[in-house]
Amino acid sequence: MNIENKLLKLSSLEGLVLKLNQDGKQVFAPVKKDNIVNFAPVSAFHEMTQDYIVTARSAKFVVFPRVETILEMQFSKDNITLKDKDLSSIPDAVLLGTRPCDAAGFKVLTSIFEGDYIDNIYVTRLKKTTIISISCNNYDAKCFCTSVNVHPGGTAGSDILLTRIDNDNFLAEIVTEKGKEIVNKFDTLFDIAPDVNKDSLVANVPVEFDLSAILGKIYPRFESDIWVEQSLRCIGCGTCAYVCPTCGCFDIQDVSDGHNGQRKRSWDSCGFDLFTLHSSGHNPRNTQSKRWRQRILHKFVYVPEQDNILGCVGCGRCSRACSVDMNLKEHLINLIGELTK
Amino acid sequence: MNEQNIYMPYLMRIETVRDEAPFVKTFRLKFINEEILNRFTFKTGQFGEYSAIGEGESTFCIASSPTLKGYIECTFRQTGKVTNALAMKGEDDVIGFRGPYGNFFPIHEWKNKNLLFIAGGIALPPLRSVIWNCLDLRNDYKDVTIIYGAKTVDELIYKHELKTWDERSDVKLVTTVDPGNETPEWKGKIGFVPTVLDEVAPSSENTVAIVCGPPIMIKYTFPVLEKLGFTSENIFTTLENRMKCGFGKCGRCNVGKVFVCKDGPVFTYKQLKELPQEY
Amino acid sequence: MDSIRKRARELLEKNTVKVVIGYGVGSDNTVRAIFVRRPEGVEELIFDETCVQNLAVYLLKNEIKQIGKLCIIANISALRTILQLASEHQIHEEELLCLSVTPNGELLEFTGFKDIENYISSCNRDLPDKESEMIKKLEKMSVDERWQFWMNHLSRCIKCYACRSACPMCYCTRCQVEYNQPQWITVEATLMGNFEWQITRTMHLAGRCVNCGECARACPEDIPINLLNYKTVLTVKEKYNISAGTNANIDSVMSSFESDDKENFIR
Amino acid sequence: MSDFQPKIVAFVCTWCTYAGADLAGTSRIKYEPNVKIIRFPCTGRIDYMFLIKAFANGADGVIVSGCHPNDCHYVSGNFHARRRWIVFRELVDFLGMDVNRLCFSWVSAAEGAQWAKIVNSFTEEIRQLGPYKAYMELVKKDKNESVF
Amino acid sequence: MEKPRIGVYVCWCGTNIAKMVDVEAVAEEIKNVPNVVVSRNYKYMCSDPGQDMIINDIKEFKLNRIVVSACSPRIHEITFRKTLKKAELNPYLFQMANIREHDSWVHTDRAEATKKAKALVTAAINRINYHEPLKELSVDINPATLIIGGGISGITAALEIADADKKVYMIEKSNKLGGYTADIDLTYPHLSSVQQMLGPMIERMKKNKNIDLFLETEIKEITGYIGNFETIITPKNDNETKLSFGNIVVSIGLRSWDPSPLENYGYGKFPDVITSVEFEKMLLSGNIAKKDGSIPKNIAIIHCVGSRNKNYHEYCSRTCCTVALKYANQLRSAFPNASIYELFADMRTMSKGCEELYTITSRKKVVFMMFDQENDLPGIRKANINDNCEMIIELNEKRSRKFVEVPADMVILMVAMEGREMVKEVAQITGVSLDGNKLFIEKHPKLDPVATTTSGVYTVGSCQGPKSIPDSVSQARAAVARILGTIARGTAQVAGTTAHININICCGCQMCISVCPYSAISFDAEKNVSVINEILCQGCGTCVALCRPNAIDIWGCSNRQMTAELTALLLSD
Amino acid sequence: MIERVDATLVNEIEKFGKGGWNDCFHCGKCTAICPLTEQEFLFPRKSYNDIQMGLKDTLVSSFEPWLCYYCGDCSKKCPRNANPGETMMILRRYLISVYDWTGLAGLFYSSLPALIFALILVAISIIGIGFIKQFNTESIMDFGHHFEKFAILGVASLILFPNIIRMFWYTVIKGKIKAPFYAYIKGIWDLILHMFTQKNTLKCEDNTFRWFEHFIIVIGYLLLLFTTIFLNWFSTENAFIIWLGYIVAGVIFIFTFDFVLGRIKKNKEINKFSHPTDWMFVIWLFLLALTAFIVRVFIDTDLINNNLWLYIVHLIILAQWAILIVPFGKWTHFLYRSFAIYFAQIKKSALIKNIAAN
Repeated sequence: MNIENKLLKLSSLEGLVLKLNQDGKQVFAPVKKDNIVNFAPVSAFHEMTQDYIVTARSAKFVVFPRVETILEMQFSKDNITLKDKDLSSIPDAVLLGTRPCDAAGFKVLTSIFEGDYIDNIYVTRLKKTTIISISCNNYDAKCFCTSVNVHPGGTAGSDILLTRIDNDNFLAEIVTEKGKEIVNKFDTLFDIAPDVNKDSLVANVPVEFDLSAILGKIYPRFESDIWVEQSLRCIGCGTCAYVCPTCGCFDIQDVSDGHNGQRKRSWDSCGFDLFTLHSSGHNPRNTQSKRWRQRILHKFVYVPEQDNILGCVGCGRCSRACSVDMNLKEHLINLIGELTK
Repeated sequence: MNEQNIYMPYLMRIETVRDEAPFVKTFRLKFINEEILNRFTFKTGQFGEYSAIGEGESTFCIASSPTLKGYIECTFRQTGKVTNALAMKGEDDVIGFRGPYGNFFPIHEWKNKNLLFIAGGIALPPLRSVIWNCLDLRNDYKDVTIIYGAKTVDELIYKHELKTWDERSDVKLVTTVDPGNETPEWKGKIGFVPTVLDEVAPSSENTVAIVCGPPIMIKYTFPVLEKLGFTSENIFTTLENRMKCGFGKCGRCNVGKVFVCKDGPVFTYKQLKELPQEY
Repeated sequence: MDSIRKRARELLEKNTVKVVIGYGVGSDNTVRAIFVRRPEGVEELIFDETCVQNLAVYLLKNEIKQIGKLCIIANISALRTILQLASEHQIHEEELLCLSVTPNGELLEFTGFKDIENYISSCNRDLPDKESEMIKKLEKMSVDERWQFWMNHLSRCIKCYACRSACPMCYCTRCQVEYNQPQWITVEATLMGNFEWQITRTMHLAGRCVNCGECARACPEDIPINLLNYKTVLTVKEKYNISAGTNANIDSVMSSFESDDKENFIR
Repeated sequence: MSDFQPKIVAFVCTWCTYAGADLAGTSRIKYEPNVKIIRFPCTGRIDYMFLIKAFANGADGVIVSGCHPNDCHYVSGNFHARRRWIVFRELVDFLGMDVNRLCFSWVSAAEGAQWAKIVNSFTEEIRQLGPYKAYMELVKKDKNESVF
Repeated sequence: MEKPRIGVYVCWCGTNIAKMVDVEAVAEEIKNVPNVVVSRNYKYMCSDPGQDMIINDIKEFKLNRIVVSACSPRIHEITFRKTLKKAELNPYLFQMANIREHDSWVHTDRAEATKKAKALVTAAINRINYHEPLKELSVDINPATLIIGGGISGITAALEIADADKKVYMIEKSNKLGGYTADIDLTYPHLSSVQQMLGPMIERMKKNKNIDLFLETEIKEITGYIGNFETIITPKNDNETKLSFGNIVVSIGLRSWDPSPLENYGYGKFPDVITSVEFEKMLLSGNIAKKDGSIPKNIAIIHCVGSRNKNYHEYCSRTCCTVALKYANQLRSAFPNASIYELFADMRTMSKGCEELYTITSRKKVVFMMFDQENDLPGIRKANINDNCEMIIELNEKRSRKFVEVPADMVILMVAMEGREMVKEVAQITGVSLDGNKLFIEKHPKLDPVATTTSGVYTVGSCQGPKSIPDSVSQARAAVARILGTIARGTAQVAGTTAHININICCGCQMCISVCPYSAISFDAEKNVSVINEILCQGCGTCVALCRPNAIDIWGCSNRQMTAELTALLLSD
Repeated sequence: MIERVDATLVNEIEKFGKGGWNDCFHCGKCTAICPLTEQEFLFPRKSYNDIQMGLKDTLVSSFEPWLCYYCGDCSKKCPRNANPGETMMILRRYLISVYDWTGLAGLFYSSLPALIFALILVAISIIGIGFIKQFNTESIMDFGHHFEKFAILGVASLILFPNIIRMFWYTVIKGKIKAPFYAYIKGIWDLILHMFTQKNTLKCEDNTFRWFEHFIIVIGYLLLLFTTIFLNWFSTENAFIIWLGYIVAGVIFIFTFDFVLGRIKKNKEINKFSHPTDWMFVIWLFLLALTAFIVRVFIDTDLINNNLWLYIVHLIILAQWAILIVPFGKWTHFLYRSFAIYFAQIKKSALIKNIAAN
């Protein structure tokens, strides 16, 4: 559909959050708590913070929770009954305040969870979630979205994209039918859009590197020493994957008390050495450098080749969360240096 | 495939349990749901996710031939939580199964060729499926040679079938155990599989080699085969990486660009050569 | 700073060590660990009061160990870690060389664990004031308040295990959270799983924690998990008068005992 | 509250407390049926994880009991256990768990009456404290994790 | 691992259990627990028909796990394990639920007791799912035996083994054989000469070719395990010798306690306050006299000096009362007109002929007086000139509640027996535990009093607890019977319930090594992992709980089993 | 002053009979079953303790031996056959010798020859007196009558009274009994009651008949004394008195005969151990009654003049009785026991007072 522009007043956002909540949708918005900004359920707009570049953790948990029961089981002495996930129990949600990079991240996740085998749980969750992003008017040193073809005012992945025009007004771009539904439902809150130059309203995130210098060029350097060099500092925790908006790797575990049980899917990280450990004890990715390589290659080689979409949206969360300063942007620039040698 | 939930296993009832070797068992499984039972097909080389429900899922190949209808078989070794839980199951117990997943051996392409199967240890099950499949279509193929080795005599699996193959005149079976582990009654070869292969291998002429075994065996077998004149596209193997989902989502079984679960597990040596050493 | 660079250069030039693990300037003017393998790289080395990371965490990393003999620029936490690791037979005297700088800028070079022990015995090993106060504050709370406090914090835990990875004492080949027969610790990052994980982490570090605070620093969710470790540090100090990382040759607190260990709760 | 029947599990060593409980039996000393014993070779064997798992599985109280100091069948198991208990108890207290629900004791093979006394008094104490709701909530939240 | 097929047997124990537990209801409900194939109840499971029922069911229903819900496993676990063995089932595939001692006998509400029984049985069933067949290790036995300590028990053991034509190495710390026995004049209760008895034994010891005697020798370390011990000794004036042996007899005895700390008795202060050991030597020399050479007219014997005393030794030294009676007898023969006083706390004259000795002695005008060992010990002071004696013992006589003075010229203190100075070292070397009294702990106080928790090591004689000569000798012979038995079999079985290490997980921190009281864990430097010697391991599991990555687990009490039991216990509640 | 233990005291006590004190190991059974033992007077065990430890002062100040009536239950039940009943008897003998200022009691108890010698001496003296009186029936009988009076008076005043005083000294004074004066007055009734009825014997089990026998003998004995001395039985013509004398003498001699028979048969615990003096007491009493009876028969048949020897025999027995047995022999039990009960009563009130005061 064609993108439709509307005007949304800041004051209307208060009403919008209230109405969305009344409508039975759970609204998630960035909330500042203990000095960290993260998405959390809000019942009123003022609970949402305005002071953030991006949230610490990505918004992916709304469609890809860190733990998700995928089916349930019941045991009797001689029988086992499996109970399918009740998709209708998945609540409607609204993500308010995602950044364009976050929204773009959902595209990557979707490319993983769809494909030949469609993960209905993810798909349903995403279908039931309306993403109302807000364009960036600021950025920090860890941001590099523009370098990976994501724009601080990009609409990809969002249902509605808000861009701040001035203190009181947002430009609302209605990107999808889902967004349209919201607008139709609460049309009193939206006004006719003024004619503005959106590009001048969003942050001018500098392009730090040439993506084309990377794309299609890393794989031949699979055995390069650079992976060891870059990852020496890495301590192998899973933080980067857990905060990343595009990381979709997961683990499946059963939990049972002998009478009832659940099969649960939970986040996993390719940074852990157990991730690929065979039961025989053999481990194809037995060192941190191999795991680091996997991470980079997954984002910049495998996902692009398989799903025709770049696996990184340049939000810089991994670099911010890393306790040992594994700065992805810096590493990519460094990698380009190596590739062009 | 279940349209609703790709993670939902079929329930299967264990028909028989057979002890193959210490800690190795074979289950014969039958779908409880008649409809699925009738509908279910697979090709040799494919695998599935077997679940000890309440404990978790584990990945093994389907070890029986697709020519056998009404049931599938799987063979596994007790190593972890799930396999231990499976080992505690017995006849009439219910387990879960998802699958079949992955690609398969192109046995129709091997028509009128000699077949050389090389397996080591617990890696015989995937080849067993192919072997029986090919033996059921025996007339399509020429010489069939099976080289199978294990660390010890005790650890050789499918002992009963090894005997059957040994007794068949249209199959040449060579079994071997690691030096020093032979028993006084042992009549087979003594030595590592690549070495024995070097000794007994048939001509590479018009021959397809199908290799399956632990990474170390594979590593030493490929050069021997190449030395014997096998071209890399005539060498097949099946890989096994750690998997959780079975369909390319959980993100751990990839070898470079390819997912073992979706693009594998069957690869030719030629394909493998193009892949990084991540298996 | 210069003295460190100079000595590091010497060591690398003479091939006495293969790599110097030290501090360098990271992104956004932060400090990060760097690994200097060529003499000319020493210019990147820095050392000042902002260098708080416990670099000893890298001592047991295989890919670093493989490089060859190590030299580590160690702050007090790292020195204590080295002693504690030595007492647990994880590192050996001949495998590494330690450099450090005293608060008044004097270069220290430790060739043996004994040297480190001597130096450490004269150093302040107390907990940071902020944390000490927080512990006191928590202790004054009612049980329910404490419970609420921790549940609030732990509800955020995403089980990324950054605390584990950042901790130089968490070197186990296989962590207990990955032990699944039985499943000791609930896998997923839910309240109970997080609670169990933190108990386990703290119990396993009891008597071994050198209060470097890396765990809390690494936590992407800013959970003050170091307080748990500090609490056990205090307990161990109070009950057994032992502080970890002061002696390279003693049995760990939890693997030793005194027949008159004081307690007053056992009926 | 007085109707509340607490679930209490006791981790005991086989040489002292288990035998002591046996003696209580042979002496026909009556006590409350709430406490159920799990036998370990030694208190040194009792991993703190068992205590946590007991609460996770719905215990309202936990008793850990073994040989008096110096009486360990295995020389020093109880001393090691004691060190562990001291730290563990301080830690879970700091985490806001109710340490009154943890009872550590020494009961020798000759102290049948002492065992009965501990069971009765601890059961009564737990009865006064009521069900361990705080931990139960933790478990419940775990079972029905939030939809997101 | 196979599918568990569990047979559950709920015992009535006559009315012992059935009165308080609805046994039939328990057995019925248990049928619903997964993997339970057979669930029965029966009057007496431990009876022959009961056991036969299990055996038949194992055969008929192909059971591979058995749960018996009855009395304490401390009573019948062994019985039923043997039953399983008879049915050719691994005896470790068995678990007992104690619904008698821990249930029916201690509860009064039948409904509650039944509920508890169900929980206990369910827990046992859930646990047994994870039982594994355990192997009892078999080790070859070196027929030589090492005996530490050449007292009467050591000598007896040595001669007995040597007479069976097996090699004996006898290590004695002092320069002579006989230990304390060699210093004794007459035995009680029959007052026969010790020297006539001991002399020929020592002669035989010296002459016997099977016995290698090492006097003035101490042992520093013993390595190995049952059947295969080794040590290196350095005898005086001799070269280092390496000894290999299969069994160890520890017979280091006890030493007499120095009563100086009990100042009220003035030992060391008054010349004629002497210990029983000193007096025995006096008897042996045939000259009973005061230090000044004169004959004592008033002789007091004080019992329980340092024995049965909370501050020193809480245990009873067992022989001293009778020895004191013997002294009174010998004194009466020596001095028909002397006044003899025995001050005792409790007169304990067990054993054959000893009570009779007490009667006989009391007829010999020996004055018996009782003191309060707990609160009010007698005290000795110097007498005045007109007292007509050397010392006055002030005594609060317990029976008459009278404060009296006892005149004395000589006071004999019946001192306690305590562990020798090197007992801790010996305990450590041999891997045997000591109790709080520094006495060696036996494997089972009733059923296995000479064996220890370390297989192949036996403690005999006083070092296991104060003993008379006949008791020491019986113990020595009992131990020898056991040793010769193992030698004759040629192999020994070691219990299967040991710890084991997953070397893939072990991180080499070596903490387990420092907690193991049996030195059963060693470090494999090459693989950087700890290794457990299953023969030395006694299965206490302290290392298991300590191991952070859970690399160590223990057969028979694994984390899996215990968690299964715990979960079921709580969930079925 | 702290009491000194003395291992030699038993040698002293042993002279009064072989008691089983060495065998006693203080199980306390005797005390537990004794019907007469009380909180304040735990015998026989307490006495055993005193003997064994040689606590002479305690022993001579104790009343316990006198409170025992020798029912023999304790001896029957004693697990060590230490014979407590007899020991109490021995102690009574020992105490008599302690109370006796002449020392003769001790001598006679401990030396049978001395006793026989004394008996012979008395017999010779009587024969001698007969000789002096030229065997004149009248004067000898007259002498006999007066002798009786003076002997009783003499023995009572010179020996028995001082000995009671000595008993008081040892027990009350040295025993440090401080009782209020009214206790002494109050106790007198008990003194008389117990002296004549020995009613405590009834507390012993199955002892009613023995008490009855004993009571009859005491009454008979006192009546005989009364009839012979004050009613001058041998010299009266009053038929009532004569018949009273006959009956009394007959009763005594029948009952004493039963006693002697009992000692010969030894069928009761009390009879198992008989000291010579025990024999003497019953035999002499028996003979006393028998000879008195016969003498009166001879008087009534006027044969006495021709058979004066008979009276002399009676007189010899009477003299031996009065001079030896009454002051130094078992007769004294009658007196000491009554006083012991009297003093014990006083001691009890003293204790009660003490307790109240504290």
